[in-house]
Amino acid sequence: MELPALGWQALVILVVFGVSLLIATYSTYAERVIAAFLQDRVGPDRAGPFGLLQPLADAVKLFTKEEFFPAGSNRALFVFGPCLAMVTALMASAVIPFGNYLQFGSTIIWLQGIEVNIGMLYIFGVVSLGVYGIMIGGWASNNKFSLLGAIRAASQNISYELAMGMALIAVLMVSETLSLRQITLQQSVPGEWYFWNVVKQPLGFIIFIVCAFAETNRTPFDLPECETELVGGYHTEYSSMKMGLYLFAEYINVFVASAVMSVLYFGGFNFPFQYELQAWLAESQGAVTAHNIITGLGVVTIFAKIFSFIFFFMWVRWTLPRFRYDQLMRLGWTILIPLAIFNILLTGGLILFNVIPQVPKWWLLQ
Amino acid sequence: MTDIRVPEIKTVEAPEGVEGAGFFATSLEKVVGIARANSLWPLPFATSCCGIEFMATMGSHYDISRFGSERPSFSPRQADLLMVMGTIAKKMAPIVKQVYEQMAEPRWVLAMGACACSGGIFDSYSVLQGIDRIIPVDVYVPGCPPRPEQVLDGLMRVQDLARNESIRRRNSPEYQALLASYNIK
Amino acid sequence: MAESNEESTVAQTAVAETDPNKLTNARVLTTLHQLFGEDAFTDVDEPYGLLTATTTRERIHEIIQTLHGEPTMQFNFLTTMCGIHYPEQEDQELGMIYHLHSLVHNVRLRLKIFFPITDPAVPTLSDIHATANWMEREAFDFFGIIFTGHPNLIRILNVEDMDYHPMRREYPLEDGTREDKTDLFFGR
Amino acid sequence: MAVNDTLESTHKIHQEAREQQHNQLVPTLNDFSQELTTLNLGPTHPATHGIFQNILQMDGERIISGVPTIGYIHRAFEKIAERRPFYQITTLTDRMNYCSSPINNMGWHMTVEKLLGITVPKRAQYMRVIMMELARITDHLICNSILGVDTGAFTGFLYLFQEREKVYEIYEEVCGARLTTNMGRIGGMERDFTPVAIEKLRKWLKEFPAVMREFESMFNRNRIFMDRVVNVGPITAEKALNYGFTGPNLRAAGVDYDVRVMNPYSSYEDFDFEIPVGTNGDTYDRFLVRNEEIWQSLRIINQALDNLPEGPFHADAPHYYLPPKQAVYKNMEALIYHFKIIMGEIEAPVGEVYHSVEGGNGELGFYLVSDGGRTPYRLHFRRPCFIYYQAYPEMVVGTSLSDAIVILSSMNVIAGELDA
Amino acid sequence: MQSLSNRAKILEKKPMTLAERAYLPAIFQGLSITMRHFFSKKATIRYPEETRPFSPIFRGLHVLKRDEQGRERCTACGLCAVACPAEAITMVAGERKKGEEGLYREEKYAVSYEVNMLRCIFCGLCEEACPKAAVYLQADKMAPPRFERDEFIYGKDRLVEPVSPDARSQRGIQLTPEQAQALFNKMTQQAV
Repeated sequence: MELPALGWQALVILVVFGVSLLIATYSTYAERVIAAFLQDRVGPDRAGPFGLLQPLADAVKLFTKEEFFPAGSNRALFVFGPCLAMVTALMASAVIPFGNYLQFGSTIIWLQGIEVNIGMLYIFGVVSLGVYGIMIGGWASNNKFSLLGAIRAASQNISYELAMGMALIAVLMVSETLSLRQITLQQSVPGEWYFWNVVKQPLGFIIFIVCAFAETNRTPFDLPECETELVGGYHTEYSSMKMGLYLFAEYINVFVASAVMSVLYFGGFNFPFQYELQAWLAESQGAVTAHNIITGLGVVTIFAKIFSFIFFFMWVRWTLPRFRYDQLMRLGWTILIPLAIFNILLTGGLILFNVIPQVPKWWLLQ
Repeated sequence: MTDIRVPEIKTVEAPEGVEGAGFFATSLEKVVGIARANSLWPLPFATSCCGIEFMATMGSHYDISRFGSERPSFSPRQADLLMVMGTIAKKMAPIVKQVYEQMAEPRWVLAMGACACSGGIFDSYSVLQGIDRIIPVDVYVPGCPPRPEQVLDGLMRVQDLARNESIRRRNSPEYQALLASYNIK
Repeated sequence: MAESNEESTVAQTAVAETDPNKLTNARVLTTLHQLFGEDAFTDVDEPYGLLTATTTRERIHEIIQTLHGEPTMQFNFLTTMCGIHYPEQEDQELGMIYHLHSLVHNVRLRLKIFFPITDPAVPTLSDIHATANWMEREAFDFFGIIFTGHPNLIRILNVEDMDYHPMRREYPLEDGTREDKTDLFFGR
Repeated sequence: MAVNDTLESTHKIHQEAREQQHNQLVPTLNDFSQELTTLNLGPTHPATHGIFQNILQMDGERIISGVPTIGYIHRAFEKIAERRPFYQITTLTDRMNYCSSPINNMGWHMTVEKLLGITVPKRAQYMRVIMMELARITDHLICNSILGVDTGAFTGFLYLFQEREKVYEIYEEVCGARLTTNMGRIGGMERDFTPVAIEKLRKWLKEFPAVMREFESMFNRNRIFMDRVVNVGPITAEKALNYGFTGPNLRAAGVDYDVRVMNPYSSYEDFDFEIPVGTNGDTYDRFLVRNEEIWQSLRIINQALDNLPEGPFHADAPHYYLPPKQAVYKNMEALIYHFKIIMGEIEAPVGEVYHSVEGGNGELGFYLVSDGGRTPYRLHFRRPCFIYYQAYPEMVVGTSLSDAIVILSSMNVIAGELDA
Repeated sequence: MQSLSNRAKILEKKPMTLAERAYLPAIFQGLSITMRHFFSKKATIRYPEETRPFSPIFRGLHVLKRDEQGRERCTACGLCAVACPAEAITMVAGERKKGEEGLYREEKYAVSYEVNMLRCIFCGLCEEACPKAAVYLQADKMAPPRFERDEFIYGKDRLVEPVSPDARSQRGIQLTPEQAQALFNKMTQQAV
């Protein structure tokens, strides 16, 4: 690969990280406003216009708050925990295809941090690492509530990863690739919106979204930090930005989970009738510009999908009660995993008998 | 009616003994102050009746979240503002102090209601006559219980304090002396 | 108000005439006398319609236990119990007052015992009524009444190191640290 | 500072005593082969609405035993009451169960009226019923919505709190305060309902059922919620009676004991309502009973408001009820009565009286001993929370931490009432 | 246990139906309810900018009223102090001297009258106790929060009603607007 191209790619990665952070920051604002609106309130409106500076105020405050190490804590791990949570959360966003490529003369910019052909496994692995951040932080705090939170987080994440992985296997069976970019492209057969995986995998999608809630520790699965039981859960003892990192990591995880769901099940950056639009644009603007415009619209599309998922996450959080620990486990092990296995079998059968529409060969060979 | 109810405090004067160096020293301090003022996460230390009025303040009609304070941090490490609401009995007093000691700087204390401020009608053998005997209090909110409007007024007074506080105040000898007078390390 | 609520004797007599099985204060008293003898109770009275009797601390446990299982009356609900302090009554300074309630017949019964402050020992009821546990701890906390046989007789409301029993009449209400009260001339 | 030192030493002694007590009561490590954790729930735990401590011995998430400590807001109500004239005790009772202060308030006044032999006119009785039932509704609203919060659904709480806020408005029209109302007087009410108050009340009665139905549809049949509460913390009727349960918690266990029906006061015999009872006394039953009681209270309010009699709103008792202000300014006799009442020099008979009302949490009793002086000689409150909270350690054994919290909030323990 | 009242209504606990066991219908019902609220009118009152109307009998900050001629009504009888459950009111009575008839209505007056607003519980018993219609709790003013404990001892300088017609309390015995204006004119003339 040429150096300039590598330079562009580095820039894209930086932009992706920046965007992830920005979205995480403003997710806190969105969470507050959405919660407020669902509850007949107005939410923050005094920090800047419409309270838009609220996340910045929180961030500055967290940065300038006193650092604190609880007595008897393991200092190194105490710092390492939130860092790990944050880093893994950010790393996961690197492989998500936020758009097709842009073309300027001979330069081609891929709107994806990095394309790896095992993208899905990468995300899966990195997200699994995230729970170590929580576990380490909870254990290092030397606090019983934190420890309980950490234990809950660990067992919950491990249990739900199983079901999640099995839901993914069904997607793999349909798409026959692990590359997120390939999966996206497969869902964009011209004019055929029903090639979106959600149509082929409705049950798998439901399992996946439930597991996504559990993996991101959001209500109704927010047991590791549930306020009324464990005070703050694993981050009870954290102050200042270390605590902020945990909060941000949670929102980045929500963002990543939303992005993954958009890519896997909702066609990523594709939108209906994009090729018709492209063809129409190409007549007046030329092929390259038309492609760039469509790519831009694709980026808008995927973010629209991501934001609706984030909204859904928040909407659910402010509506539902939470599970009890054993019920959560029961749901995971006795309902979701069997369902996921059933889904695999079902998908296999449907593929075998050609019920699921196959992606046309001409499109794959393109 | 509106003009009548505007609080009588015009400008912010720092409590005596805490006027450290450098009020309005730098623009950085201003920014930090404004940020802190708009992000006061309360630790609701609700013991009795005033706790119910605090719920009303959190509720839809008054909505404390407008001030950036809707995330109640029950963990003292993460809280900026200790809101003591309700009677503090002598049995409870050491716990209030412990919670205050656990809070990370910068921290403010708002005493809400007659009982927390002064003991109120409970001038009895078991009730602490005002929490300022054990921890320094920044803002007193009178009333039994105060209306949510008064609580919000009190919160805005704390915001005034936060906005105009020097970053270095918490390291100043005056502040150390204040804490030492309360026997807080 | 007074008429509507109290289990007034007049109303009860009227009911008793129509319903011979209805438990009235008079019938409760008769049964009590049958069960425990006439001399078990002194100062029998019906203030505001509530049958009140004084007994001794030696018999109180037996009486309440019997009443608890007694099939015709079924005083199986201990509504409340509290201590009281009369410094003027020689050798009878402290008292315990029990309110029993027969839910089935809707009749209440108030029993009192008095004993000297120098020897404030009373048998516990926590083996009959689980609810007596904390109420006895409260009475111990407030008045220093020792309940013999109580499983865990420690202070409940006040701090552990309090060295007096604050509800006794000789102790002041205030803790004396209030500074803002300057005048005492209004008779308060 | 001297205060500090004493407090600290107090705290130390307190801690030691607590540990000692704990060692006696809690099985030590030797008793179990596995390792146990001690978890200190409270006094500043977010789910202990109000302040009390539970030291839980836990095996993983399962609770082996619990030792409760209370008294963290002991305010010496009974001692203060011995030093205050009758009419000033209202301010104390208001702060006892602060979620439903009008009930405490009226209960106290009825006790004094019973002692003094005052008959309250019908209109005042009906007014009291309306205020008491409003208070019961608000009390149950808090309890049930907090149960939602403790299971993780915060939003229902805010929906119901808006309704509570509207009830506050009605209180404010009636008496001038929101929470600690001080609205009754010995012999009647402080003032008559204004037309605005009645209009607000009628408007609220019209709007509230929709919100309540919405709340019920959000929770009642939601499986996540039902899983959290059904068969959690059940208590049998026998045990409940033995522990002195009253109110919704007893009714949830299946005993239809309600003071309003058994010993009707303030004209409750005039109203047609039912007593909801549960079957096995679990958290879900407590939740349903409270919900149903809200509907029954609405029925009572509607009946009382429709049949609100004309007439005076206080008894004709010049020795006990303050004369109207205009008379005080002009009339010498009224002025003398006014002075006597305010100074507390009313003629109280010697005697003892027990009166109970159905409070938000159960039978709220007042045992008043009067020696004829200006203050009660002894005033004992039968505080339902204090009495039934002692069953809590037994109820949580064998459940998990999450259940313990749900049970606690469904029992609706109000710290002010618990600690006196 | 037998029924005690014959008015019991046993609440049935129906077992969950299959639809209910599947979580989703109830979840969607809940979601639809919250979504309805998302678009409904917000209940919030933006406090410092907007205010909520208070009831005309709300018990707010104390005021010591003046009579129609601008004289202080209080006669320092002490009833309010007796009636105060928090014992927050203290006063020192003084004899009115010759020439002060325009200032004090009665022969006795309060030389100092202090309310400790931190102790006060705004129960309204002082207002009820006052035989001279002097002390009232204003409906439109609340005790503001402050930084220092000492600032809460409200002396006569802050309690006695100002004479300007629009700053007078609406609570208690009212003056007609003409009376208030006349009084204001008189007081301002005196000041000049």
